[in-house]
Amino acid sequence: MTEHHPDPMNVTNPEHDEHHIVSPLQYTMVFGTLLVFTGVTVGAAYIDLGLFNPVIALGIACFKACIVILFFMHVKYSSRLVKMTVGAGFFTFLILVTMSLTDYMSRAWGRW
Amino acid sequence: MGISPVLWQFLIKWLHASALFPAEASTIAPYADALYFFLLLMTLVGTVIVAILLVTFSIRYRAEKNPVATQIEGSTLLEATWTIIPLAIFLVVFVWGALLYFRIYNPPANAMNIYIVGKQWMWKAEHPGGQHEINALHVPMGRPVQLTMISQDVFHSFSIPDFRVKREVIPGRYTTVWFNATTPGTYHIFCTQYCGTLHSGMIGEVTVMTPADYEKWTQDSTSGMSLAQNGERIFASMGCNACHNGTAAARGPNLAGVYGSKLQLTDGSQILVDDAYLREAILSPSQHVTAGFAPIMPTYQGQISEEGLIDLVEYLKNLNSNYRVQQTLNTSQSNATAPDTAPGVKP
Amino acid sequence: MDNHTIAHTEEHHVSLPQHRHHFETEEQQREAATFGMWLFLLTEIMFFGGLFMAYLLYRNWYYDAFVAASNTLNIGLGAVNTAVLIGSGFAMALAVWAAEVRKKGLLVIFLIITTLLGTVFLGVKYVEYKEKFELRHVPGANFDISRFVNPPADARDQQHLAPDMAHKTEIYFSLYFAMTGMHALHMIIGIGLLIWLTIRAQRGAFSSGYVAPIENFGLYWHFVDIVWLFLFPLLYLINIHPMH
Amino acid sequence: MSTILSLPDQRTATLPKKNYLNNEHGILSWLLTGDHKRIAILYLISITFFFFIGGAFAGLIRLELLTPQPDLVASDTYNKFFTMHGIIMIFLFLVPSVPATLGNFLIPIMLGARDLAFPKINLLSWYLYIIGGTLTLTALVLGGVDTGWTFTTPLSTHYLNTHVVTAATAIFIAGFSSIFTGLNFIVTIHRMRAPGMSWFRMPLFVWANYAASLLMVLGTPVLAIAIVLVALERTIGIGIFDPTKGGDPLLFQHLFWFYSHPAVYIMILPGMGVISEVISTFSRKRIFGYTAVAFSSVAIAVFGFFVWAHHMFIMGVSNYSALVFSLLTMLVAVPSAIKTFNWSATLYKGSLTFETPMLYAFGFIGLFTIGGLTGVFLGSLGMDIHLTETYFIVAHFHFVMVGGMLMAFLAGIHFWWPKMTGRMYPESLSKLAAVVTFIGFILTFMPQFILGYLGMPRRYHAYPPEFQVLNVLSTAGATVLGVGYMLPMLYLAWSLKYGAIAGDNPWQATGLEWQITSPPPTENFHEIPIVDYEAYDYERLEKMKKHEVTTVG
Repeated sequence: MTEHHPDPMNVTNPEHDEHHIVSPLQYTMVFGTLLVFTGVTVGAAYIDLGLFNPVIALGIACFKACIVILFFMHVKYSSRLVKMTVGAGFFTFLILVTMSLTDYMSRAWGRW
Repeated sequence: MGISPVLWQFLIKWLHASALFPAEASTIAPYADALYFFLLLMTLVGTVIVAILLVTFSIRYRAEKNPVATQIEGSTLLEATWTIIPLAIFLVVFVWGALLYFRIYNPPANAMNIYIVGKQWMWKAEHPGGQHEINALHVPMGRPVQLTMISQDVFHSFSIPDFRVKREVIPGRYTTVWFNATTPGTYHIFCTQYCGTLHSGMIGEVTVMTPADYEKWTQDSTSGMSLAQNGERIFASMGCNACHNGTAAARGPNLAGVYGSKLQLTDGSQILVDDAYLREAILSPSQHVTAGFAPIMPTYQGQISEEGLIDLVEYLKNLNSNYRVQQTLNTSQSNATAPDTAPGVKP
Repeated sequence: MDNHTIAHTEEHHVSLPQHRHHFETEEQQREAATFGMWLFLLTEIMFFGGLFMAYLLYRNWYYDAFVAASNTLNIGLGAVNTAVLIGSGFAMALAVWAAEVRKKGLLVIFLIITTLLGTVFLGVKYVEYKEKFELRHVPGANFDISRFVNPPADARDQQHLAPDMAHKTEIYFSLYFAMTGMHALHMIIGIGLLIWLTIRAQRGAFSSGYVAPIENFGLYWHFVDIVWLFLFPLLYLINIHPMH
Repeated sequence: MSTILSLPDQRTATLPKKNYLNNEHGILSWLLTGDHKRIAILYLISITFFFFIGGAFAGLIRLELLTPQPDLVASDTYNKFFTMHGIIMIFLFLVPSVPATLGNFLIPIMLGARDLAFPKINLLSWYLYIIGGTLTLTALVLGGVDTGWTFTTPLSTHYLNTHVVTAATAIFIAGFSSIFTGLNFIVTIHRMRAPGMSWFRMPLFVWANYAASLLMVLGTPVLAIAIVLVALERTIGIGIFDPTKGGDPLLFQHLFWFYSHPAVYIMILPGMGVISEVISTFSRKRIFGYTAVAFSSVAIAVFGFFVWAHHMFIMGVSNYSALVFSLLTMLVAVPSAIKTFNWSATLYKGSLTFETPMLYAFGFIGLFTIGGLTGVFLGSLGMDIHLTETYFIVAHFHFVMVGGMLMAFLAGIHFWWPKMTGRMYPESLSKLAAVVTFIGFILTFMPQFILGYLGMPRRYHAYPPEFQVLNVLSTAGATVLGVGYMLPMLYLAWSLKYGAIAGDNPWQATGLEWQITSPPPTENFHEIPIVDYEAYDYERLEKMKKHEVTTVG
């Protein structure tokens, strides 16, 4: 990937992004990994790991989501702006979850 | 002037009757008012500063006196000052407010408890001694009074402005607030959370009485049955004593003296048994199973009214021995096994 | 206005092959379209985010009910469905590639495959929903908890739930129908768009270098795929009791 | 009183032959337009229409509260009044007002672009707004909805049989209109600025709308899902918020206020943008601390997402989370203070003139300072216990929304009216309207602060007799305020036909929009300008006026 040197004068496309085409081979590899990990997540669910079951399930789901975002959705090859947008989206979702949990988790505190 | 004396007199009386500041009728009121006046001062100072800046600059630098403006980029020092100073003031206000909040929403241990049930468009007060009031509340002066409140339907909010206290009354969970009334008299009760058509009709009167008057009031307005006695009746009629009779072989945990203790649950967590826990355990028992017992208790969701639950909770709070439980159990069993008297034979 | 495109709420494309008058360069228009599409996907992330927040809360509050209810779901169907949707995503990615390398024939084929796999997914969902309606596991007046209080012999989960916890399974099914229903609704809208895009691709609208609509729809389709990638483990795989 | 208003010689001045208003004719050229300026005008008309409906309900509420007894209308009719007042004013007036009218019209021009990034989606946003508005009016005509604009569950889901689902769909659709406006602005600001216009050469109006757009895009969907879940719970019994089924009504509050607090920043930030432009123009000076004001806009947007539970302090959230949210609320108050002081400091060593926009701007600064500081009352936990859900809160948010946002909207309308229509409005009458509005506002909402501390609850149809004097004062103020808002309607409409020809730059301002003709041509710029100068460069403007360089447009 050519080294992008953001040039402020060219506002419309500061990173001189040339339109990178992802080859079908890469797509098939991603497709394969996604199927494999679906199998893994189902398999892992059958093993009783107590507290770690949801952690692993979510971990695998996040990993699969990242692959789809980076390769299928071309975010790996698009401008920093798009990458920041994706980050902002998930960051705001995390705010909603964590700040609401500060209420729900601390309700039992301070009783005694 | 053409205003007739009658109208003039009405205006005078009307203006005099108009309130401008609520009475300070509880121990917390002066503290709340102190914070209020500090905040008022802050607002006044802030507004005056901005007003002075606006007016002086407008006069000093109006176009006639200063036809050419000199461009100023800005000054980080000034930016820093009017970032840090407001932040400092706001943090002081934050700490002061937080202290007041924790005082109002953490009742003292020796507080006398009154249950409030909010229902669409009326307040029901349940005194442990058996007094039941609608849209009214009689409280003694000089004693901390804790209100344990719950709603039967929608969100309400119990507010006594003259005591500076307010707490949302929500369905499905007890919320508490406390106050210590200082001056006798009657004060407004408002429902401040919109709850439907007669939201503005859901008002009442708090009557603060001297301890002597309060004693007299409790005597002549009791319903004869204290909440705990009512609770005992429900405890028996619902068949709770069949399992919770305190004997060794009982299928339910022994409830005598359980209130206030720290209970070990089957999932290993420890929990303090308070009003809220007792109510939750009755309504959704499978989530509150005491260690060493099977989750066989049926749910009473929808079968006992909020008042019934309050009576049961009050009963369990005062249950120290299982003697009466076993007695009522024996009599009810003996009644069941006794043969019917043959018709025509007078008992 | 010389073109008569129907601006669709999901789709952000402009039909004129050459760039629109207000964009300086062709590159700027493509970049703006992708960035705009991602901003729209942001709103979708927050939209489903609210549902996931509700799921997170109630899973902690009523874990046993969630386990019992989740074990009534058919994991096989769920896994197959996930594979179908990943396949559909894969086909869509290839469609985007075909459009970029201007191969109209391949583009149309891949779009048709994506549509077919999408409809297969909805078909499987229909089967699962029908089973819920038969078992009366649909939240509402006649929600039936008897299956959880004393599970039938062939049930995978022999855990007897206390009646009050059994009632809480209605919360699980409320969330199940809210999340998978909202996801299915997005699939239906997606398939509607796919059919429309396939028709226009057949007419050669996207094989002359102008690929923004296909790319943007690809982003939308992959997003819907990602939502399912999270829904499947969270709804189907809660503490599975192996078949015995 | 000197003025910087310089109109061309009226005998010879004429409106430009070809501009965005007359280059196409017929109703379809308006209803199917892609031109951001025409969509802004469409929005302006529809927003004014809904503003006067919402204002009518406000008048009815104030009329009822003249007397302590519930004697004007039945209780549930009164509840429908304040619900409709809330829904129409917030979702159909305050959220879209400055962004959809002034923002739509000016942002492309200020950036040196020919149009927004997605013109068709911009038109779609207006249609969604109109569908949302008509659905709200259908709910009103069918019998109204009395849940309050907050749709508190379980009241809205199980205890009311009014048209909640219709109103919910209306807000859901109007929410998308706001999302698409925000989306359009973000893409345009990021990707369509004129060459050379770096982020710190953009006018502060654009910064403010950028921050508001972030909130629109990220916040509105959470309200959408909360509203959808309420509608589902009413229709098919999905019991997520139903306490009897084990649902948690507080979860609805979390989801609702997660949007509704950033929503108040969506409403105020564009107004702040307008005030930065007006203060700078009428003091002939660059805004003091440009970067501080720009960053405080973005800081408000970012912090805006962390503070929503200060609406729920007494609703039973845990004491510790109340601490967290109260602390963060104090932090979010600081950028507003920074902005207010920067505006005041801009006047220092300026050359001030007091045309109508400047009067509205001064009104804004005064009222917004009081409004903002009373917000700190409600942010501090102990005070919130006594003050929440009383008329103190009503006064606080009216000070910020009506005293702040509406004053800024009127300042913006009066400032850019010559640019949008090419016509000037009568100066003296508009100054009178500004002063009448200011006085009417103080008389209406100052007594409500006192009523609030007395504990008079919100949304009350009847109240104890001792509150009557303050309520009568407030109603009197409301009538003056009504007159104050009616006046601009009259003389602005009058100016369309009889107003003086404004010329390209009546206020001699520095923005790109003042370098093209007014009303501007459809394509804004014949060729895209190169912006190699700072934002508020009045010296460059003087130099240009000396050489009489022909304007860029």
